[in-house]
Amino acid sequence: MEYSKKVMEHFENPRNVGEIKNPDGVGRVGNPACGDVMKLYIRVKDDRIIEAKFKTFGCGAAIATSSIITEMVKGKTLEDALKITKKTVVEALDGLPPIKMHCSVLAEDALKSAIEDYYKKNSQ
Amino acid sequence: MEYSKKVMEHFENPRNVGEIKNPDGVGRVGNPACGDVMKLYIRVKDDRIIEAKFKTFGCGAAIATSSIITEMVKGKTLEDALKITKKTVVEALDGLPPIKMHCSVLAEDALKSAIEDYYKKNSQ
Amino acid sequence: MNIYFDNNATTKVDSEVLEEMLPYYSKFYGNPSSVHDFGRKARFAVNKARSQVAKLLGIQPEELIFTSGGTESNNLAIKGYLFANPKAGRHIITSEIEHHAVLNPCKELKKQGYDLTVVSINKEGVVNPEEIRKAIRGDTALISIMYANNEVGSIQPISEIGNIAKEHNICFHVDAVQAVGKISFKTKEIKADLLSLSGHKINGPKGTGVLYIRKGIKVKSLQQGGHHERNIRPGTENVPGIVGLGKACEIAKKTLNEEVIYVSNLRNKLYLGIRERISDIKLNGCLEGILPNTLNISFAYIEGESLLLKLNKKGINCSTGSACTSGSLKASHVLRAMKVPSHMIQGSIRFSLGKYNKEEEIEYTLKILPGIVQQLREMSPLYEGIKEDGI
Amino acid sequence: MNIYFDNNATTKVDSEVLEEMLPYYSKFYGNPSSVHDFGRKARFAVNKARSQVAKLLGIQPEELIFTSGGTESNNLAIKGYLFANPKAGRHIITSEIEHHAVLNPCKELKKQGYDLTVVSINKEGVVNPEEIRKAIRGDTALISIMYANNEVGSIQPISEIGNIAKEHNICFHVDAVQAVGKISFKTKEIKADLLSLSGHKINGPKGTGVLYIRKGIKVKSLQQGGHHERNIRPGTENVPGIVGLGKACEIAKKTLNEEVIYVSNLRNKLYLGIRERISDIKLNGCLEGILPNTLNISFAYIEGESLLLKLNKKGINCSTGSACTSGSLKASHVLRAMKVPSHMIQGSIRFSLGKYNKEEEIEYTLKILPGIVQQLREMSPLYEGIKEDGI
Ligand SMILES: Cc1ncc(COP(=O)(O)O)c(C=O)c1O
Ligand SMILES: Cc1ncc(COP(=O)(O)O)c(C=O)c1O
Repeated sequence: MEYSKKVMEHFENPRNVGEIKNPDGVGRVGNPACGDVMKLYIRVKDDRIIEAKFKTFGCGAAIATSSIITEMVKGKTLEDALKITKKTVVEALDGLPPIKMHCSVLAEDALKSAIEDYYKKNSQ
Repeated sequence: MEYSKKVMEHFENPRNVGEIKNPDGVGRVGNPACGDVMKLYIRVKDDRIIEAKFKTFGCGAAIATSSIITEMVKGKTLEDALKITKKTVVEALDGLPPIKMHCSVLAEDALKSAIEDYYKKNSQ
Repeated sequence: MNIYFDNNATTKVDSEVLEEMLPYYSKFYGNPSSVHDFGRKARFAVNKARSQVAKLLGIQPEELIFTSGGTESNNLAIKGYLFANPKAGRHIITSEIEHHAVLNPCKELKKQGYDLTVVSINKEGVVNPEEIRKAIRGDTALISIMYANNEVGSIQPISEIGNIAKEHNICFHVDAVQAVGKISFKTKEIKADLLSLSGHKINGPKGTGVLYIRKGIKVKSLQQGGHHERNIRPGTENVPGIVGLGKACEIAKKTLNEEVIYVSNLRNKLYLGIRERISDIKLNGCLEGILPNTLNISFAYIEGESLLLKLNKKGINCSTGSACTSGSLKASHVLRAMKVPSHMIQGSIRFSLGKYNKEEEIEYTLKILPGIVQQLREMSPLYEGIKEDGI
Repeated sequence: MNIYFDNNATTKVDSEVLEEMLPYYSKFYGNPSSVHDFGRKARFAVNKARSQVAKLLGIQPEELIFTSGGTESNNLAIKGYLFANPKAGRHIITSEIEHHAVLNPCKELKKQGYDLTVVSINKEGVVNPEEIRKAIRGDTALISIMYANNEVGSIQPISEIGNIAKEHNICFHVDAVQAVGKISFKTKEIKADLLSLSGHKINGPKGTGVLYIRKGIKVKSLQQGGHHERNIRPGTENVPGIVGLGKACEIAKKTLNEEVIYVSNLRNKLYLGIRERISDIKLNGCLEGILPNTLNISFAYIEGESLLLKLNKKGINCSTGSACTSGSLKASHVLRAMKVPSHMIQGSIRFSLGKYNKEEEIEYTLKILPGIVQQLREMSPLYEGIKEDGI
């Protein structure tokens, strides 16, 4: 099992760590028993994600995917952000070791769940 | 499998190699297929072995037992010579490796067979 | 700094050991089965190593077989004994916290129709001998219990279990891979019939191991070939490896007592230092009942692999019981058996020390570790939750 | 003089090989399963070795498993394949002159209910592929034939046998322990599905081996434990050993061609010299069909062990097919299968040369040998008989 340089770089210098006070959407996925919990916060303006932050309990891959997805979504419309899949996340990180692939699902799920949360709040 | 110093000494400098012309007794035992053939010649005077010689096809232990038994019998009465057993031969050599024990039987058998040959000739 | 705290995984080969091995690669390189000088020298070397191992274990030199490592020794012990003694029965007793090199052969035998009882352990990672006694049946053929656990270091009541096995006339196998060189024992006193040892865990070479087979106990070879090792373990002997293993045993016997004191002092300093500096930690196992070199600690709210990677970046090399570092995606079966809560299993780190560790390395670690833990906790949604909930 | 002519028994470790191994004992001593730096370095080293071996054999790196030697590789190939493929059939074909590390696993399987056909060989120690074809049945699961014989060096028609196996869709195992590094071949071209290699026969370290497993072929592990070597061969990897084996393969690939020429020149010189100087000898095998380094000669009227001991005293180290040197008291099964007369089997000596032998060593041997043979013959009652009978 080897992490790519890109993964290690994001793991060591994770972007956008933290929380957004009164966020427009929050997604929380995972389970400590499985070793991964990710919380993703977004701020949305004009259907566009203008800020994303995360907190993650998890392995190197979990932290790196969290970090990169917050970078990837920033500035994207919600529609475009929903097009981000685990595949694009993994590619952006120059790949993940096979046994770590499931971590990329977490990032995708956290993003979807945050956007869903935003829609839910805004449809009220 | 290790040979004692005594075995190696007899193997390297075997005593009494050769044949006796017109011997008083000859014993030939063993079988080339099994890896050992021993021929033992004796000259007898007044019921006493005054000379013994051998020729052996065989391993280190076979040659060493041949050599030492020719030394052991020299000067012995036939009666005393018949008391030499594989056990005494092995002891005289400071032991043999377990898988080589059968070689000592050969020496005992060759001696017995030579003495038998002497008795046979002299009972005619 | 490049600090090695993973001595339960494997150890550095002692320089005296390596020195002893070297001539057997390029000078006395003969095959011990050969009659000539090269063969004789190799044969002598193997026999010398046999005595060195025997002395450490307190056994006769004829009572041991050289193998390729702990895994082979365990397989040979368990399967070799059962296959050689079909009348002894078809029931095996072992414990939850055995190494996979014991558990998996047992599971394989189960598939082949053997019965298996896996006794549970307590929260400190220790088998209760009475549980073993209760598990014994009329057809129990073998009890296999490790001397000390590799992950948490818990030492098992081996003599008591040995006595129970003896009472019932059941063969007793001890996986002593982690105990040899770390605690002093005599194989005969613990009543082991079979005992496994691995070279690379005692500053000896990888690819070497030993199986002690008590005189009178029959074991069937698992591989067939030439006449090596009394037909129980055929294959050209790994002469340099065996020579190194012998030397490692000799050194272990000589220095065991002082090393235990040295290493346990370092280990205690590390533990007390961590406890002082970092909150919400848990020692897995109980300090009085674990190997002198082992420290398995769970750090709440964070995950082991990230902690390990960050420590590694600072030159501190240790290992984890986290699911995320193993190939299996399953967290440590040992910590689960000890009923450590799952998030704490995920946050567990094993420091396993050795004779080459230095006091400065402990001090450095105590300086670095708290910051890293804090950094990861700040990033953790669990920690935040805890803080918010005021727990 | 201390001359080593026993390279089919084992070889000296190449100094470049040893140099490559050393750092993995005392510097990069980590366990390849560990996540940290020490582990990573060990993992990289194992992977590098995997490519080096793969290049020599002409296979993919994922198609090989590291083992503890030729014996383990053969056992794993034969039993591992049959156990993993119970539907493939229960009939095995092998030959009379296989190494015990093939014959004995086959015999063990026979005891377990498998059927075994052991095809005979000709007087030159060569299997007739048509015999193999004839032996094939509907339930033949495996054909196991060695590439070259260790005692006489006879090279087998492996490609032809491989084609026959392929035609019938039967798995083909090749014990290439004596062929690797001595003859050039590509594993894919000979149609091997499984192929065994042993490190210590190619100037690599003892205790190392390889099993090539063609992609698509299933093999069941014979020992259980951790997740090493794709679960087929658990146990902590012997990193220095594997590194050395890799390097030995790299060197073998690079120097094979020139070495073959060098070694076979020496070998031929030795053979012609012996033939010129000593009467009543017999080459076992045929010079055109044996390994370039091997010379198995029977000296009539004398017994091999005594010849060997006398040669040894003069610093010449070789081996014999005589019953008297083996633990078994049975003379070489290979020479018997070749129908060499028993007294000639007793008088057989194997000279197996290697890259470190020198021309002077051949000359010295040619000077020494005739006198010793004569001395032993003078002592032999068989020689006398021959002389008397005027034969
Ligand atoms: C307790 C225990 N048993 C067995 C083994 C297996 O030993 P090896 O890796 O030498 O095969 C290990 C280590 O891996 C161990 O810690
Ligand atoms: C043809 C052949 N196969 C297998 C083996 C066994 O190899 P190892 O001694 O490495 O187990 C040998 C050598 O001993 C051999 O010559």
